[in-house]
Amino acid sequence: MKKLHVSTTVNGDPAEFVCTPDESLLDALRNRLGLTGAKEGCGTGDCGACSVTVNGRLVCSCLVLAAEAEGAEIATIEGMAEQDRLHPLQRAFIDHAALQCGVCTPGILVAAKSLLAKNPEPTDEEVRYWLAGNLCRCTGYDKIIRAVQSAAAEMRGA
Amino acid sequence: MAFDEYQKREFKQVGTRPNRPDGVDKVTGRAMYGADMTLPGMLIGRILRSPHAHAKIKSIDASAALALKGVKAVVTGDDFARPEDDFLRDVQENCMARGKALYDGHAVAAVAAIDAATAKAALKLIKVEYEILPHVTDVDAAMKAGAPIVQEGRTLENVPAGMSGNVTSHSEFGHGDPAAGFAKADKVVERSFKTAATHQGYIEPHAAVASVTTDGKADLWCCTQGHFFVRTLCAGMMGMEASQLRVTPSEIGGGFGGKTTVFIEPVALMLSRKAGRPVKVVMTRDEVFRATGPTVSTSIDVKIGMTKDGRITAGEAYLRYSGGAFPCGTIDMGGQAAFAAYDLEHVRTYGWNVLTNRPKEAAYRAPGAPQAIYAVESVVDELCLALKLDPLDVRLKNAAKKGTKSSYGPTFPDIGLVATLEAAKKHPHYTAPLAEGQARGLSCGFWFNFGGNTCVSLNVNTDGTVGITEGNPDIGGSRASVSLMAAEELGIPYEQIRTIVADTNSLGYNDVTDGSRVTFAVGLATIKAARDAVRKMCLRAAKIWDIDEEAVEWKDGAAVPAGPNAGRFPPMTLAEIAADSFATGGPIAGHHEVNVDGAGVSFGVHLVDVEVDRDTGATKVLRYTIFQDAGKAVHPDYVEGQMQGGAVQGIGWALNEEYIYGRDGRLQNAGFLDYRIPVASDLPPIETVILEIPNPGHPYGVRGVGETPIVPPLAAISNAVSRAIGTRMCELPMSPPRILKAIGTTA
Amino acid sequence: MVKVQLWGSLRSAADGRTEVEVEAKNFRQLLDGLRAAHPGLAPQIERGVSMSLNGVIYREAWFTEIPPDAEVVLMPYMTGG
Amino acid sequence: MRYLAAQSVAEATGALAAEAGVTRILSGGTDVLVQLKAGMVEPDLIVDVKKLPGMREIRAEAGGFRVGAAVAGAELGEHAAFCAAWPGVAEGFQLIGSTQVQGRATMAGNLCNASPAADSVPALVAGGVVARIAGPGGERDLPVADIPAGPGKTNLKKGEFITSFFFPARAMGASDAYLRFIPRTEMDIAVSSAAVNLTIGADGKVSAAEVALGAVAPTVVRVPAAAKAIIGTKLDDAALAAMAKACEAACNPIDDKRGTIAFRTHTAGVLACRAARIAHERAGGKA
Repeated sequence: MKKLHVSTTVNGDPAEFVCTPDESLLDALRNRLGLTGAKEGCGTGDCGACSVTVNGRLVCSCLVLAAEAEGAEIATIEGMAEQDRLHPLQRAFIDHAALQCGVCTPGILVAAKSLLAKNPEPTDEEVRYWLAGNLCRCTGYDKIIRAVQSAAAEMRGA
Repeated sequence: MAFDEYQKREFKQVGTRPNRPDGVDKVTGRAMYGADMTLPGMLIGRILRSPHAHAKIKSIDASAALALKGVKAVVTGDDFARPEDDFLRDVQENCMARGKALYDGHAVAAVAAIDAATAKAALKLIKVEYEILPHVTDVDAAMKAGAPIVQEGRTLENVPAGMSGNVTSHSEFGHGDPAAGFAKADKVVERSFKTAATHQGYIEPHAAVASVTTDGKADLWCCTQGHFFVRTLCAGMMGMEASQLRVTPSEIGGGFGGKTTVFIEPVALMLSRKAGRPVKVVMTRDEVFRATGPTVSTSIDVKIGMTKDGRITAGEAYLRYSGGAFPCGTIDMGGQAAFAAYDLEHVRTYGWNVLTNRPKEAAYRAPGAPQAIYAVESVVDELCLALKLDPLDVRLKNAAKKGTKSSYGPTFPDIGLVATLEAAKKHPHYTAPLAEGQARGLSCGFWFNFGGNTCVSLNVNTDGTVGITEGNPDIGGSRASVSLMAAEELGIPYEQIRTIVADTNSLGYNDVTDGSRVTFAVGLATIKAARDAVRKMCLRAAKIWDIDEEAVEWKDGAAVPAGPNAGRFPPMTLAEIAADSFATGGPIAGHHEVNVDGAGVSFGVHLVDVEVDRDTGATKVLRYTIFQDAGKAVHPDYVEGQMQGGAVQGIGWALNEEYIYGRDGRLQNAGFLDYRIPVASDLPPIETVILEIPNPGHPYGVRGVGETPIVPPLAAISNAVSRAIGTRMCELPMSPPRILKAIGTTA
Repeated sequence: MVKVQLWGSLRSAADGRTEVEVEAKNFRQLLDGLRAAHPGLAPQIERGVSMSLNGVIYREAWFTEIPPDAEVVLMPYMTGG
Repeated sequence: MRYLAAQSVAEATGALAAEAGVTRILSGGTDVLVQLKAGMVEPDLIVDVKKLPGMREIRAEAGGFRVGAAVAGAELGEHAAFCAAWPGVAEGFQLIGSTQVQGRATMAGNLCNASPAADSVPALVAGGVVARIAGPGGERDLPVADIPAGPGKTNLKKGEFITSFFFPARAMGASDAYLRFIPRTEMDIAVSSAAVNLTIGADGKVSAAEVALGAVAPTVVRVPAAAKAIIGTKLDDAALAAMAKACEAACNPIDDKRGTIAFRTHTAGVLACRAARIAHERAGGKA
C-alpha cells in the first residue's frame, strides 16, 4: 500500500508522519508519533480509551483515518498538562483516587475536559451520560464522577 | 513461622489517603502498558485462530505466508515441545492448538512480520485444513450421554463411573445429614439455576514484547498479574532455564484474574526465537473475548430447608461448572464457598467440572464463588418471602461466626459477617421507602483470600529516603498501600518512600497477584522487611553510641535508647543513621522472603434497590450500598475502589453480561458492543461502608478485599428483581427478554 | 495421633471415611502419613492440598507444627483471581 | 487501498464511478473504520466527502431545513432551531454511539450502512425526509424510506452518494419523537425502535401521523396502519392499544444475540405508544 504524507498539528506543535491509507489516527499517534497515551481498548469505538479531540471535537481516534489529520488540530492526553502544571482534572483524578489500573484514564480525562468546556456545571447525570462511551472496569465510575465534579467546581472558581 | 499475630495499635499513616505514586504517570499518559513498549528492529506478531468450535487440524501449510515479503517467522503447535506435566501441557495447548482446535478462537498458527499489515496479510495465506467435529458448548448438554467428547481421557479418579467423558472431576464438601435436616424444616425450597460465562473485561488487551537472542537468553515484557508465573510457564514451554528468561511486567490495564496465566507470551517468545528479532504481539478485543479466559458457565440445583422462625435446617447444592475445553478446578471453590455465610448443622455440596468447546476458564475475582452463592442466596430469599421473614434477620439468625464449623470444614476464627449484617440493618438504606414498581434485594458474599510466596526488599538511601522493591504487579493501588505500611513501620513520611514492581531477576519468586493477597501478603513481607532494616539501623546506632544492641529501640522514625539504663542519647533519625551508613558498615537494607499463610476470610453484604419496567423488562439500579469487612483498610480510597469496582462487575454479570454462542459453536458477541459491561450512565453512586474486624493473621489486621465484592451483586439484584416482578428469576444474566418472559408478557 | 477431616469426595479413597487418624507432628508428616495409610489419596495430594489448622489455612508450609487436639481439615489447594 | 479527500462533487463521483474495485464513502467513518478493522471489507478506494461544499452545513430552505450529509450528530444537536422543529430526528441521531461517536457519525452514513436498527432512520422515514443524491449522471432526490434495500444494501447506484437531506417546512402543531430499546442506557444497538411524527389539528385531535419502526424487519418499516389508529384521536387508551397492535402486526424480526422475535415485537408496540405520547405533548396536544 502506497503511504501518504500527513502534516498536522498535535497539542499545538507541528507534526508530520507517513501512514498507510487504511491506518487509524490512533495507530499513527502511537506508532508514528510515539504518543502512546491514547490506548486501544477495542478498536471499534466502544470503549473510549483512545479519545482525542480533532479540531476541538471529541472523537475516538480509532475511528478516524490518520489521513484525515491533514491540516487538523489534534489534542491528546500528552498535551493536557501545561509544562509542569497538571490540569485541574488530572489533579482531581489523583486526589479522588478516580483511577485504579489507569488504562482508561487518559481517554476519560480528554472526554471530561471536553465536557467541561461545553458545560462547566454539569449534573452528575450529565457527566455519566457524557462519559458513557468511556468504559472503566476498575472503579465502578463512582470516584470518577466525584473527581470530574470536583475539578468542575475548581475550574468555575467555586 | 508463617504469620504474625495481630496486635492492636494506633496507626499514624495506615488508614490515611495519600496520593498514589503512579498517579501522575497515569493521568498524563506516560505510564507504560503492555502495548506501549517498542524495541529496535521489532517485528509484529499476529495469531491465526480457528473459526470452528471443534475441529481436527489435518494440515497447516504456511509456505505461501513465509514466501510473502516481510514475513520473518511462522509458528504452530509443533514448534513447542510437548510438556510432560498435565497442567503445563494444557496451558501450552491453549496457547497454540495441537491436533485439534477445541473452541472458536483457539490459536492454530502465528506469524511475525515487519509490520501489522504484512502480518495480517500473511495470516490469510496460511492454509489450514480442518475436519469439523461435532461440538458442545452448554454445560448440561455436555454431561448427557452421547455428547461430543471435547478431550478424551481427562477424567480424574474421583469421578463416579458412568458419567459423560466430558466430566473431568467431582468434589463433595460439607457435614451432617441434610435429609435429617430437611425433615425438620417447615418449608423446603428447591430450585435450578443457570449462569452464563462472563469475562473480566479489562480494558487493556493482552500484550507482550519478546526478545530471544541466539545465546539462549530472553527478555519478555508483558502485562500480567504475575510475571514470575509467566516465567515458570514460558520457560517450561520454551525449554529454557528460569535464570535465562527475564520477565518484566508493564503497567497493567486491569486483570481481575484474567491475567494470571499466559496466552500470547510463549507465542511471542517462539516467534522471536525463530525470527531472531524482537516481536510484539497485541491481542485485538475480538481475540480477548474469543481466546482468553472467561469464567465458568454453570448449572446449579439448590435445596434449603427453613423453620417458620427462620432457622435453616439444611442446605444442599449440586453444582455443574464448565471451565471450557480444559480441566479446571474452580468447581472446588464453588462447592466450598456456596454455604460459607451460614452456620449449618447439615450442609452438603456436590460438584462436577465439565468440558465444553469454549475457551479455557481463567480466574475472575473470587472464581467459582459468585455463581454458587447466587443460587444459595436466591433460595434463602425465596424462603424469606414464603415464610414472611425479614431477609436480614434471617441471615443474622443463621450467620457464620467465630466458632462456627464452616461449610467447607474449618472452624472460623474471628470473622466479620455478623458485624456487616448489623451495619446493613442499621443503615438508612435498609429502611428507606420504596415506590411502586421498586424493590430491594440483598445478599451476603464471601471469599477465602490467599497469602502465598512473597519477597520484598527495602533499601535505605543515604538521604534518609527508602526504596521498596516488590514483585506483584499493582492492579489496584498496591504500591500506595505498600508504601504506607513501610512508612508506618519505619516512622518516616509516605512521600519519602518509593515502591516499584521489579522484574523476575530482582527478587525471589512472588506468587501471582491473585486471591486478594497483595495488601495482605506483600504488606506483611514489607512490614517484616522494614523491621529487618530497623533492626540493622538500631545496631548501627548502638555501635555509634557504644551500647548494647538490645538497649536500642525504634520509635517514631528514630533509634532511641531503650530505657534510662541504656544511656542518655538524643534520638538518631533514620536519615542520620543512613547518612553515616557508609562509615558504619555499609548500605542498609531490609528484606523478607516468605510463603505467607493466615489470610483471613472476608465477608460482605450488599443492598440494592431496583425498578423494573414491566413493559420492556429493563432493570434500573436505583441505589446500592456495600458493607464489607476489610480487617484494616490500609488506604481506604482503594479499599472503597475495590468494593465499588467489584460490585459494578457483579451488576453487569447480573443484568447483561454473557458469552452467547450460536448453534455453530461460534461466539456471537466478541466485542464491547454486544458484551455489555456497565457504562457510567447505567449506575447510581455506589455507597461503601468499611468495617474493620482485624485479621488475627496479619500484624496490622489486614484482610484481602478485592474479590468478595463481586460475589453478592448477582443474588442481591436477582432477589430485588424477583421481588419487583413477583416471579423468581433463576437465570443470569437477567436480560430484558428473559425478564419479560418471566413476567409472562411475551410467550 | 492427629484427626484429619477429609472432604466428601475423598471418602472412597479413605475406606469410606471422612475422618482419619495419622501420626504426624507437622504438615509434611501428615501428608506422608495420609499417603501411606490411604494410597488412594495420593493423586489428590499430588494435585495439591491445603491444610486448615485450627481455622487458619496453610497452602503449603510442610513444617507447620500440629499441636495435640488441633482441628485439622484437608482442603483442595486453592487458586484464584 | 487509496484514500481520496475529494475537493468537488464531480471529483468524488468521477473517482467512485471509475474505480473497478470496492469503494467506500468516508463521511463520519464510524461504521467504515470498524469494518476495515474487522476485515469485513477491503476497499480499493475510500473517498472522503467531508470537505465538499455544503456537506457540513445546516441551512434554511423553503421554510424547512437542508442538512449536509456530513453534519455530525454533535453538530446537529447544537443547532437549536433544527432541534426545536425536529426533536425526534435530533434525538434519534444523537442516540447513535457515544459522545465520541457523535463527534463523527452522520445520518447519511447511518442510512447507507443500511442496518435495520439504524437509530437515525425511523424518524427520517416518519418525517418524510428526502435525500439529495449526487452521482455520475448528476443530482437526484429520493425519499429516505426508499434508500435501504435490505440489511447492508441500499438503492444507490455505483458512483452515487448522499450530499444532503431536506426537511420540509413544519405545520403548526407538528412534532416528532423517537425511542429505542437497549439493554444498557447508552452504547448499544437498538433491539427495537419506533419513531412517530404527528400533527395536531385545530380540534385538538391528531390530524396527520407517520409511524416507522426499526430493528423489527430487514429495513426500517413504515406502519400506515399504526398511524391510522391514532389519526382523529387524542391518543386515548383505545387508540394507543390499536396502534400497538398495528405495530406488532407489522413486525417481522429475527431472533439474535440482541433480542428475541417475541421481545422485539412486543417492545416495538410499547415504544411506538410511548413515542406517540411524547410527540403529542411536544406538538402541544393535551390528552
